[in-house]
Amino acid sequence: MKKIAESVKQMLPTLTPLEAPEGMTKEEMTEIFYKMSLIREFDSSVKDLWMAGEIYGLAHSYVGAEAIGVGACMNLEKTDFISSTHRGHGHTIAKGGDVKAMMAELYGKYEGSNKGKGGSMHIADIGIGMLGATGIVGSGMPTAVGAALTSDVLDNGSVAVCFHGDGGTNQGVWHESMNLAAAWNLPCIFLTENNHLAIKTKLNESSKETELYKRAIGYGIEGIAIDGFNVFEVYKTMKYAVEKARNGGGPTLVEARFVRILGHFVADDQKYRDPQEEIDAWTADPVRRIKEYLYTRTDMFTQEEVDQIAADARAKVDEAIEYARHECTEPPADSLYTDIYANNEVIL
Amino acid sequence: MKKIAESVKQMLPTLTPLEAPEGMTKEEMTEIFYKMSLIREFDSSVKDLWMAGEIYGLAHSYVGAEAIGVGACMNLEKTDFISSTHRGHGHTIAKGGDVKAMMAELYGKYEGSNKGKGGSMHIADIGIGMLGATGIVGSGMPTAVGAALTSDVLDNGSVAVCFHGDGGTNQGVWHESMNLAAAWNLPCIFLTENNHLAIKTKLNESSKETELYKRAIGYGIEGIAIDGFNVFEVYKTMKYAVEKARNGGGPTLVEARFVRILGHFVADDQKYRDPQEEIDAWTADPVRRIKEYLYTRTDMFTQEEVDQIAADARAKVDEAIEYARHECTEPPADSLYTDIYANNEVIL
Amino acid sequence: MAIINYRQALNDALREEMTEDPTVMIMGCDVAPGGSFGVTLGLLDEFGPKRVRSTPISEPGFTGAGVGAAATGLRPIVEILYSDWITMCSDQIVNMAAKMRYMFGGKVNMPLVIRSPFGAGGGVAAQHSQSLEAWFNHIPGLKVCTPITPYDVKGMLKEAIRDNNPVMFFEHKRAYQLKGEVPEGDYTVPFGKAAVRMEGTDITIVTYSMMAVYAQSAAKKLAEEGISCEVIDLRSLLPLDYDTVMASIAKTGRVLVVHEAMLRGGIGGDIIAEIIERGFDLLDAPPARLGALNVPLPYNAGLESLCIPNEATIMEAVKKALSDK
Amino acid sequence: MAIINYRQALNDALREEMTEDPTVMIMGCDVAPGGSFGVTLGLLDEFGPKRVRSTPISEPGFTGAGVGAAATGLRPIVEILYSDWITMCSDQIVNMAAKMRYMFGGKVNMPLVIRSPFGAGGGVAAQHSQSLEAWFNHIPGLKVCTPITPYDVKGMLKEAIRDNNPVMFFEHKRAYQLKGEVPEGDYTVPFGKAAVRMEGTDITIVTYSMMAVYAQSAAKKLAEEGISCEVIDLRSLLPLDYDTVMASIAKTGRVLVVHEAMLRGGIGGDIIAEIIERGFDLLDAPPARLGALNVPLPYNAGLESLCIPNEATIMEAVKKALSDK
Ligand SMILES: Cc1ncc(C[n+]2csc(CCOP(=O)(O)OP(=O)(O)O)c2C)c(N)n1
Ligand SMILES: Cc1ncc(C[n+]2csc(CCOP(=O)(O)OP(=O)(O)O)c2C)c(N)n1
Ligand SMILES: [Mg+2]
Ligand SMILES: [Mg+2]
Repeated sequence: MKKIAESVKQMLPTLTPLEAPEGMTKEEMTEIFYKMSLIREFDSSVKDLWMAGEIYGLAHSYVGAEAIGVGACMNLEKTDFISSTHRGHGHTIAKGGDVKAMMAELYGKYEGSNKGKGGSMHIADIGIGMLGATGIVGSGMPTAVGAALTSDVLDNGSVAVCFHGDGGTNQGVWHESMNLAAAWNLPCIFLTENNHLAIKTKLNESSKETELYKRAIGYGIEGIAIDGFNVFEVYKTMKYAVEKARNGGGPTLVEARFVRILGHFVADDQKYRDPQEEIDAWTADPVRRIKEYLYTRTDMFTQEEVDQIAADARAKVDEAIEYARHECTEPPADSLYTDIYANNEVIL
Repeated sequence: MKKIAESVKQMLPTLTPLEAPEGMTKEEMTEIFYKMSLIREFDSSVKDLWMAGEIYGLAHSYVGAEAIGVGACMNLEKTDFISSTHRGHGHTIAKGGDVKAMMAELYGKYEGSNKGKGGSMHIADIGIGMLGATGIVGSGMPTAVGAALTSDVLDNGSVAVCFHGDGGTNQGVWHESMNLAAAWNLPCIFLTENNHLAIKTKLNESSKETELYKRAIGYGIEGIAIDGFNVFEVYKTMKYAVEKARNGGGPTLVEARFVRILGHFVADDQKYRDPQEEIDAWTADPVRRIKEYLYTRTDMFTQEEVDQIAADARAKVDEAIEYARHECTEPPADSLYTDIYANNEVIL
Repeated sequence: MAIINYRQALNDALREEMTEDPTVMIMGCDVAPGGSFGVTLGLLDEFGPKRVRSTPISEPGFTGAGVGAAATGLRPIVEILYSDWITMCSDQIVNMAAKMRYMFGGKVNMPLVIRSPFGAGGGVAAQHSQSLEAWFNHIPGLKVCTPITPYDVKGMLKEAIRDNNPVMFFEHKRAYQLKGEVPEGDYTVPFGKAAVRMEGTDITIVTYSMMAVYAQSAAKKLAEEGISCEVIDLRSLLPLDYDTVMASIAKTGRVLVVHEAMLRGGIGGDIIAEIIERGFDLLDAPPARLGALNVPLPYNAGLESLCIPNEATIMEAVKKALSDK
Repeated sequence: MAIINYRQALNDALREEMTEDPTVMIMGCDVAPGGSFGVTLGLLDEFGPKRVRSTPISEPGFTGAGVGAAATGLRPIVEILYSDWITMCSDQIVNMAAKMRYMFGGKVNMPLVIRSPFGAGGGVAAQHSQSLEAWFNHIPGLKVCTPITPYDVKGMLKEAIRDNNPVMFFEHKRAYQLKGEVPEGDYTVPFGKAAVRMEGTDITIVTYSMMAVYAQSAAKKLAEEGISCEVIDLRSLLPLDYDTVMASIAKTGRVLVVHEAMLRGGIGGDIIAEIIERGFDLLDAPPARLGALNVPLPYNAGLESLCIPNEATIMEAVKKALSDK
């Protein structure tokens, strides 16, 4: 296995070795690696396509965070919910989203998941419980609390996961969401994607206490810090938190620590950052970590098999690009006024 | 000394015996007791006057919280700032406000501290660093942070105290204010007046963790819980926190615990509450506690002296009522458009 | 028909809808023990603590929870105790509730009701007196209504609860004691249908909420002076029933728009501009408007009363609008 | 005179004011390294971390800190990165900054500037494209401005910083590269004085911000067709220079109000109602308005472009307003 840079180890004292959960099947591992690869390929392409001018607006990449979205969502049913951030592609894919519809959306096409009306920052798939990306930091947090409230009122057993960044934890609604979910003992898990940056602002510039899981104490709930580059650790921790929530144990705050590898948005050149940081961070690449693990540390996979899974993911994304480019259509002008109100009621 | 009811002791495990700080002078003790009595008399009268229809709008009484406002503000200079809540009379008096101007304000008079434009919920006295009551829970919190920011930028050595209720700690701006002050190491002290109620909602209904001082952990600052019925304890704790802030030590969260004795607002009949709670709470009456302490536990005061101080406070309030009733005038109609903009610029 | 008050009508609407539909729930500060205005009295006992929830003081948080709940199968009703404080949670209303359906390509439902008392009076001063409905009329995706009779408030709250769109439901805080006839049994009052409260021929007064009450008493007095006013209570502002407004103007040739919100930036300007676009030629005189003075509401009772339109100032404005006749 | 761009003009204004007055400071997300639009580049080095502060992502908190700082002796400038998000901190702006002086009987100062990029374009969709200036025009106690030339943006930002009232300072997010002449040395551009950008005789176009740019190009094309437009750039919306507007209408007899904000609830209605009140008799035709469609802004570039007024739709609206001539 490649070695993780010392500087990353210092930044992330939570870094832990990969170790598959006991009894995890080959299928499950395949799904994990496939989805992580799909996110990696999807968002790598999105960056290129944006630079090439095929995709526009603001797009934020989930590259580097794949272990978190996938490790978390592997524990969720289709009837469970997640709320998202400005970085929603990875969450959508992890929750089972269709990359063709997603790519079509980024191309602004009518066949897109949002009919071309949302784009990257609002990518959504309500049918599978993905409650939508939002471009306003914090705004999606109470959405998850609301989904958990629905579960509580209807007693339908579903749980909600609130994805958010470290920067997002400074929003007032984060506090209100945490407190509300705790006070009402709702089945809501708060998952902080702590990449130690909010655009150009470092975590320790915006928060005196950078061990964010400690904030859980103030709400009387459990807080856990984990290695966000380690998909199995995310999986295990979230399995615990999800089961707890499903069994009436209320919310948990999980702080998944990692390092932002790429820029804040797809065209960010990160000039404000020490270039070595990015180079070092790649050594902890979560996709490479799981990939190498599968064929070196389990006896379930050959290297060829693993390469094939990665290739399948790549092919899937290529197919999605082809689809978006050539098989989809521009939204008709008269779709402008639909979807504002239910049943396409139009109020001029 | 009268005995404090067992039920109150159970509600308030922080209840501590009164003990004057070493070296506190008779003048200081006199000021403490006088100001506490002034608040008590002022707000007792406000209730009566409201019921009699002389004062209107919404008014909230500080009765029962006197030890907190006075114990805190005794540590402040005129150049220090406080931000307030909907319960601002006590804060204003504690900071040195003029009860005549205050009473005139409640009567809506032009001679009032706010020219009759603010009333109880907006009572203010910027000249002595009282940054105004606000009727919106939470809205005044960042005001204190801003005052501390001014101190930091101008390096003028002043500190700011942010008064707020237990209910108020669930507002998003509370979290943002705490985090901001901590991240920027501002000279701002957060003082939670924890009376365990927010209108009719009990603290444990709106927060799972009711030990509110623990929330400080999440911001990397010190949190301290104290007996809010004990003026000396408030004084000593705030002295520590104020000195720390003035010396560059940043914010502290002080949770002063007590029990709301009267209703939420002056006409609240508290039918939703066990009447015994109010009766029991009176046994811990902070004004009586300090009063009895002064003539039984120090050898500085005779009972007559103490009674005289209380009588002076009463007389001062009576004078204020007379003033408001008979010596003040209604605001002229043309004052309607003044004070909207600086220099009485009018934009129609 | 029973005579009940506005508060009771609201309470009945909530009770009936909660009885009919187990996905309806309500939350807000102190709503479990009945709410600060008593609108939710008794609901806790009947429907239990899961569906009748007092919230922490966290307006953005619980409004946002309402958004999330509405997106996932509930029909939440969120109470914001004074409409001035909607400023705290307007991100959730404007950027989430109103836009989610559109941003997500029509694939989410948003049956959310925001109930909020508005209007001035009683010396509660600048932070407890505002009427900010114009803000929300500016936001596509929302519906906005302001019913003022017990009949309307009951029927329209039911309509709002059953609507699959986010509805801003503004109750007038001085109206809770207003009495009126309310039929037994289920009925709804649709959005976008104004009520002609009084028929007249000289001028059309377009108004809503408490000003509709004042406009009627002004109109009665004006009738004694021989001036015949048609009083239109809009009831819902978004959608707004321009058909009824224009039909009336076709008859009267003159119009006065009255609202309690401050004049500048109130919806009066918008309504006048729309009237002009739809029927400039119908007008025999410049369309006029009356609103609150552009002043933060003062505490002093005398000053306060100068700010808000009342029977007398409405009569004056009508006469001015007719002065060239 | 030097030719500089809008961004540089803003940067210069900040630098000059911070140099002159040690109580001026600026804060907002990422402003220390220069801000997302580069407006604050270089200020950190020059004025240090106490006066140039990147904030946590806490819009209500840091806006409120601005309020408190303004009340206690600073002249803070708060940046809200996209004006759509002012919905998060509007309580602090509307209920605190705007009302404090009045509620406190005139005894507090509020020299606070809220800088916020607004306007649509570039596929940033429904939560990054709104123009909500009408909300703030509704609130007494605030000033609201929308300068669009480098000259104006520099002079007006200086004016805003020196003003003792809270000022909503809306920058157009597609204007940062716009170039124009800016003199050396100190100058300010006052609030409440509109600029007549082009003189004309057939119709008055009242507009502001980016639409003032489009209106001028539309007017140039219309001139080729023999239609003479007077283009008024309001620059400040509160106060609003009705003297200049009415003087122009006295000459042209017709008016078209154009804004990028959505039509319903935009300030167009308000302006038209005010024009009618001030000079109905000056009008030879119904006053007209043009704004964005009442739609949450879609991502798709084609749909997006249908929503916002542009040169072509302005020309069309002018012709329609002149159609009876
Ligand atoms: C309310 C709000 N303020 C500011 C922004 C601008 N912004 C977009 S993403 C971002 C950083 C978010 O940081 P974090 O939550 O840590 O997520 P990350 O980008 O690191 O994944 C900021 C400040 C925003 N979108 N919304
Ligand atoms: C934003 C907002 N929400 C709700 C209210 C209504 N309200 C006024 S005081 C109050 C309770 C405040 O409780 P707490 O902060 O504990 O202060 P206390 O009254 O107990 O002193 C509430 C809910 C308000 N004024 N502002
Ligand atoms: Mg981050
Ligand atoms: Mg309390």
